[in-house]
Amino acid sequence: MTQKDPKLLIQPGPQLRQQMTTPVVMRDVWYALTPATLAGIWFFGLGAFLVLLACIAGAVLVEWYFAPEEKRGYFLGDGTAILTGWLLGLTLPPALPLWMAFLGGVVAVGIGKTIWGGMGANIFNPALVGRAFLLATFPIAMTTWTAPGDFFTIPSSLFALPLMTGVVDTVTQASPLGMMKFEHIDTPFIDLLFGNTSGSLGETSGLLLILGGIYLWWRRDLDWRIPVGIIGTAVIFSLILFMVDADRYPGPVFTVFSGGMLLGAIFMATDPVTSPLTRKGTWIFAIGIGLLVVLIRVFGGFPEGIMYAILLMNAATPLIDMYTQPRVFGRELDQNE
Amino acid sequence: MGDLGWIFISTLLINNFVLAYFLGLCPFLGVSNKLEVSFRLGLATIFVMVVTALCAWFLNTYVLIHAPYLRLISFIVVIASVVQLIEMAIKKTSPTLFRALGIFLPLITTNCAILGLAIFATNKGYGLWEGLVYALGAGMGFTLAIVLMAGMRQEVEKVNAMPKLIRGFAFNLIISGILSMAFMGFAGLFSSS
Amino acid sequence: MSEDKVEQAAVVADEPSPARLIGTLAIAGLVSGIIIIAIYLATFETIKENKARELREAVFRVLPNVSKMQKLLLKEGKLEVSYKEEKGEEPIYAGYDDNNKFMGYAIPSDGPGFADTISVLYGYRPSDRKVIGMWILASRETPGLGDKIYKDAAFVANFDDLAIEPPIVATKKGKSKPNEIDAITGATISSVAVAKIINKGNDYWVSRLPEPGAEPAYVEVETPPEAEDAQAQ
Amino acid sequence: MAKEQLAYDEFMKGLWRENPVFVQVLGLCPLLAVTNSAINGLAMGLASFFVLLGSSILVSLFKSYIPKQVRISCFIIIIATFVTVVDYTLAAALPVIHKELGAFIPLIVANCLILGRMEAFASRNTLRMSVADAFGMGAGFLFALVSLGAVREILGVGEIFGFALFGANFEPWVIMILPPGGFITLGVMLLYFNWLEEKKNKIDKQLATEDGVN
Amino acid sequence: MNLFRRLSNSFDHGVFPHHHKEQTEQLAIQRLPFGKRFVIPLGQHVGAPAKPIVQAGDAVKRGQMIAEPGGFVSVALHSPVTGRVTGVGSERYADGTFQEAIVIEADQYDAQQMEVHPIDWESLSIEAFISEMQKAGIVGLGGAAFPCHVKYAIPDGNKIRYLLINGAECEPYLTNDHRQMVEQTEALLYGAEIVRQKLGAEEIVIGVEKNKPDAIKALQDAIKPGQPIRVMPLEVKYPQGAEKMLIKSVFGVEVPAGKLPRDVEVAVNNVGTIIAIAEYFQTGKPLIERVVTVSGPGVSYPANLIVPLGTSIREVLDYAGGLTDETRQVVLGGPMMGDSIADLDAPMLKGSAGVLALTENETGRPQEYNCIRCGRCVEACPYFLNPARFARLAKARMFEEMAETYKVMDCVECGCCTYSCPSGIPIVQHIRTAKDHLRSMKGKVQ
Repeated sequence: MTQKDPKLLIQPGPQLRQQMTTPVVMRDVWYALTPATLAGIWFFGLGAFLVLLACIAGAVLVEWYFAPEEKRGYFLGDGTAILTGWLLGLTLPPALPLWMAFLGGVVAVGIGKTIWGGMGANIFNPALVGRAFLLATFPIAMTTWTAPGDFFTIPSSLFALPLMTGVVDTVTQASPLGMMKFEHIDTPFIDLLFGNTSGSLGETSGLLLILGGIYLWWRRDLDWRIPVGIIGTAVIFSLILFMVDADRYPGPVFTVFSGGMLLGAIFMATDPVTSPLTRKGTWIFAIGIGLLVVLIRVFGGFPEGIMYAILLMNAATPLIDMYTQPRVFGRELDQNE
Repeated sequence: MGDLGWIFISTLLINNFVLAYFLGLCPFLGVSNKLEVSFRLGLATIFVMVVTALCAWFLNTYVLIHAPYLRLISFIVVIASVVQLIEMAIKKTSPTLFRALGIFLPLITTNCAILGLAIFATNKGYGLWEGLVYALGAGMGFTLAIVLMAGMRQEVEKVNAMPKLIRGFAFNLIISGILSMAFMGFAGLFSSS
Repeated sequence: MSEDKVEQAAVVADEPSPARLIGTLAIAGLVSGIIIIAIYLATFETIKENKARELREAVFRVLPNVSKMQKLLLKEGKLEVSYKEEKGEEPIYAGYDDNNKFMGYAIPSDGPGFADTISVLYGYRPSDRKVIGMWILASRETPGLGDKIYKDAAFVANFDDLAIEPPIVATKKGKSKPNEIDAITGATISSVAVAKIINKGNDYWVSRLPEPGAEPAYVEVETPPEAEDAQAQ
Repeated sequence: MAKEQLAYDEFMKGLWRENPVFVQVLGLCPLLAVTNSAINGLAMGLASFFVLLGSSILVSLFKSYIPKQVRISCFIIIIATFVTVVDYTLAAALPVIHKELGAFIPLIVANCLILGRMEAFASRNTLRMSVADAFGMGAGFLFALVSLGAVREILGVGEIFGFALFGANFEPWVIMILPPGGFITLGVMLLYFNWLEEKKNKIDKQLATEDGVN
Repeated sequence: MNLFRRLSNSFDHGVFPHHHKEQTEQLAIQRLPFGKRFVIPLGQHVGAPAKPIVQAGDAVKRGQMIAEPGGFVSVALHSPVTGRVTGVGSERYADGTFQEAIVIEADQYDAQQMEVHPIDWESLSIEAFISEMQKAGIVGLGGAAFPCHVKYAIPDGNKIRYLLINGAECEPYLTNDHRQMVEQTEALLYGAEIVRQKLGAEEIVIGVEKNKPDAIKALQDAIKPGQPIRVMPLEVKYPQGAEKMLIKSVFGVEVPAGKLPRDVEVAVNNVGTIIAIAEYFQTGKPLIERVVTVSGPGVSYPANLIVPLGTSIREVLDYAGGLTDETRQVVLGGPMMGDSIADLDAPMLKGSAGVLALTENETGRPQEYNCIRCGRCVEACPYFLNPARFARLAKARMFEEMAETYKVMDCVECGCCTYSCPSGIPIVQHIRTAKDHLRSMKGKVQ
């Protein structure tokens, strides 16, 4: 008489779920990246698109190869490998030989993610691990920037044979950051805003990156504290320096809109896996990045510091998390506050 | 940036003993699984390094100038004995401090970072103050690296998602590699301004 | 870590007489001392020669047309010729041609580079206040990039004829003034560092050097036999 | 004959089965610091080999005369002596290499591999076995140094022992010569050894079950 | 940030699920016809099970006590119908387990009327009042079924200043409290006054979420000037109705961990409970029926019903038009904290506030992905715990650390974390595993 109704499902509560799922979040990031990516391709030509594809191919291949066989569809389904490759591609110079871009994708996912145990387990942002690896490995190719040029011209350096140097045959031009750092030449703000400067293929258009960020914020996929904290800190720090010596140090507007600042602050530092969980931790994380960026840019040896700043703060994230545990409801402030 | 300041920043960040010179890898890879222990080991290392710098300066100035061939052996013997003496003194005077640092002191003495510190400081021709700052930077750099490492390892062990094959030294080395890559960002710090 | 364990084990074992312990250590120390002194004495000359040759090569590299050199030390504001090693010395070297004519100073200087301290030896001719050569003694600059400061002949050639006033500047736009050097693309920091290190050396030395013409003369004491070898190179 | 076999076993143990680097993960400081080229690795390996062999012989000869309490101190003195010998010899004979290896020659003293072998093997075994062990461990360390140095040199400079491999257009992987490259390369090599080990264990297990032994 | 919270009368964190109350919030409460067979589990409240005082074959009257309290933390049970006890034995419970229960067959020829015996509450001492409550079988009707009299047994030294009436009803779908506030306003105020006077409280506060404007208005209209009652509109947010959250929202006070509301001089009761108390003292009717919301997309005719306790869930659903074909799951209680029902023939209990039929749309679980540390659960947890860390530690079976460093035992399993997790990780389940493990370890140590 008392029999379980066969069609009824038994599952523990809560029964309701919000609609957002991880793959949806990843897709949202794709959409948010699209405008800046298209702008990059528009400015730097089809070659940029090929570089991007090579990165994604490397990333996806590793993800696929190392995923346990029965879980392959699932591993790829979350869309993070493509995203990693994509983000990596956006940080590369548009004339980078394709084999290097591919290698970057392989390293990004292989060392940045797979060995840690897959999505969610890594400490460092995979795309930035890939980029740091490439920058340390091929320092010249990674700092050879080409000027925006004809859409259909593909630099021949792209097709260098594996292990071989690519000879850049298009017009090279120092990036705004390099010009500022080594020659103290300012780049017009309008160019920085729309992206008509040399630089990594996805980082040049400040405006479109901010639009993407706003979209993500609106979709609640992005912790606004991180970009706001990073950019705010960088602005304050660089403003102080700028007031001390305006000839020597770049102004806050230049600091924010040049180089990978916006790409890093909006899309890389906000990677939830590698940023702290708690609100307070998030602020510490963001301020740390902001300080390190300006420190490295202004006083360090590299024109750009956002990548290193994020990686260093990634390394500190477990510690930040440990020491910014929220105070449990109804408990006295017994520790760490 | 003054010279002393640069020596400090340089050993702390740019030429970090662990991440750029591969010194002190045994404790760095071996003891970094617990944050608390790592931190205390780091403190003890700072302490021993400063003592080492003092010893090395003393030896260099008063002894080795006459007998350079005794450098290696006197570094080892003198540093080990001085640390041993200090350990006894701490044990007597401050049990709290001894509990915090004590068990690490003899361990650290045989660590290549200590010997390396003495030898590098000598090779660079550092004087007393430079040597002390160098030791402080090196010790703090070691602490920074091992604390970051321990934090990451604790986190990663919690996730428990790593393939079994990669656990242990191979993995720790690769994390160290990435950390070392991140520290490359400090290269050239304050040298251009 | 294994030592620790052993020490603990040792405490447990029964104790031989202290005299025996000290005796053993003393014997070990004695034997070790004898061996060390023996090898030191055996290799001392060669090592010294190696070092001297290395130095000579570097000096000859930065001072063109030089065949002889001697070490100079600043003593009470005066440059004096020196032959032996002295504590805390900061020597420079004077180079002379075959006719014992003074050709220039080789000045060592160091400073922070991209990775670690860069040690530079550069040739300086006081008569026209010019740097006439540069060589890197030690550096840990990035292979393939920063190490071009000594691997890139074009960069090194920058220093063959370089005015020191106003202070040397590294530029990326191509050399246009006598005090400018061309920075290496991609290794600007290292290039700037070299320029700064030379400036630092000049700041210290130029005011302390004697008037042109009043340089210490070459003192023929004991010509090292390798001088000819070096010259041949 | 049996003795020969044992000594050979000790040798192979050090060279491969219990390779001090790839299996026991000892002596990493000198290993990583100097292996940016195969030749440096070779020099360092030979230096360590010599120190290990010399100290092993001495320790195993005098083991019965050294009281337990001062054992470690004696070992260190012996090792430091040999290191000093190596240091001066290299400086005299091969100044270029000595300059490359720099401060890492004296640091052989702090190599836990050497002290560890003294403590664990030489002070407890006959001269013959100790020599075999030192040969094995030294060769194993040498092997690790040279292979790591070779990998890093091939990728980092495109050369092996100074011979160019890939022609003029080779793009060097600079990271391989830098510290991170050392860490990562060794990590990957250890991974490879783990993988070999696992595979071997699997095969052994299979064989064991097939034979019905164990 | 805290300033905003203060202004909006709410606690920190929490989640905002769609409330889904539109199906039933305008429907007047109806009475469910009496069925045939009633199952009264003995342990349907928190505490010791009741002890049966009837045997198979006994005739019972509606409202007659059939089981007496099994201890202080226990209450009496009463027959919901006039009829005959057919047995005392093991019966299946909604979650699929078996429990001791009294089974009563309704007398089909009885009118099921009860005589009215008002009770003079004003003359009762507090002790007598408490024992009356226990005799009446009154437990918290919000879902936990915690015996009311235990709450009112204030130890010496504690004082109650506020009686807080919980009309938040933060669980989606449920509207039973809402309808009762609208339709039984007078009873509510009457019951509140009884409890206030007995506890010696100074003021009554009724906390109502702002999505029930008609209830707020009805209450405000009914409050006479000078009465020490006020209505507090609250932000619509889950878990607003959790006792400690409600106190935080209304008074801005955090109840310390491990303490009870009475430690901050507050007593909290659900709207339904207060009305049950009022009815008991007005008519002598013990707790034999309750208002239940039958709702969800799987029900043809959603309704708010007065359901005699012990009625089978199937009968309740049948009255509401039966389940549609799309129904995948039936939940007893609210969708956040309620449980899936394994057996539709299981009885309705004192704590069953709702019967919800959910379809694939609501119950579909996203595929479980690895935690991406997005922090949504941390942002959601009203207890400021770190659910992401719990899930991680529980998977690594590091339960001790969960308890010591991260205070897992403070979790009330409100489900906010699981609700908010985009990776579909059943965090609450992990937490339950950990808590079970820790409890069993603790038991072993002792």
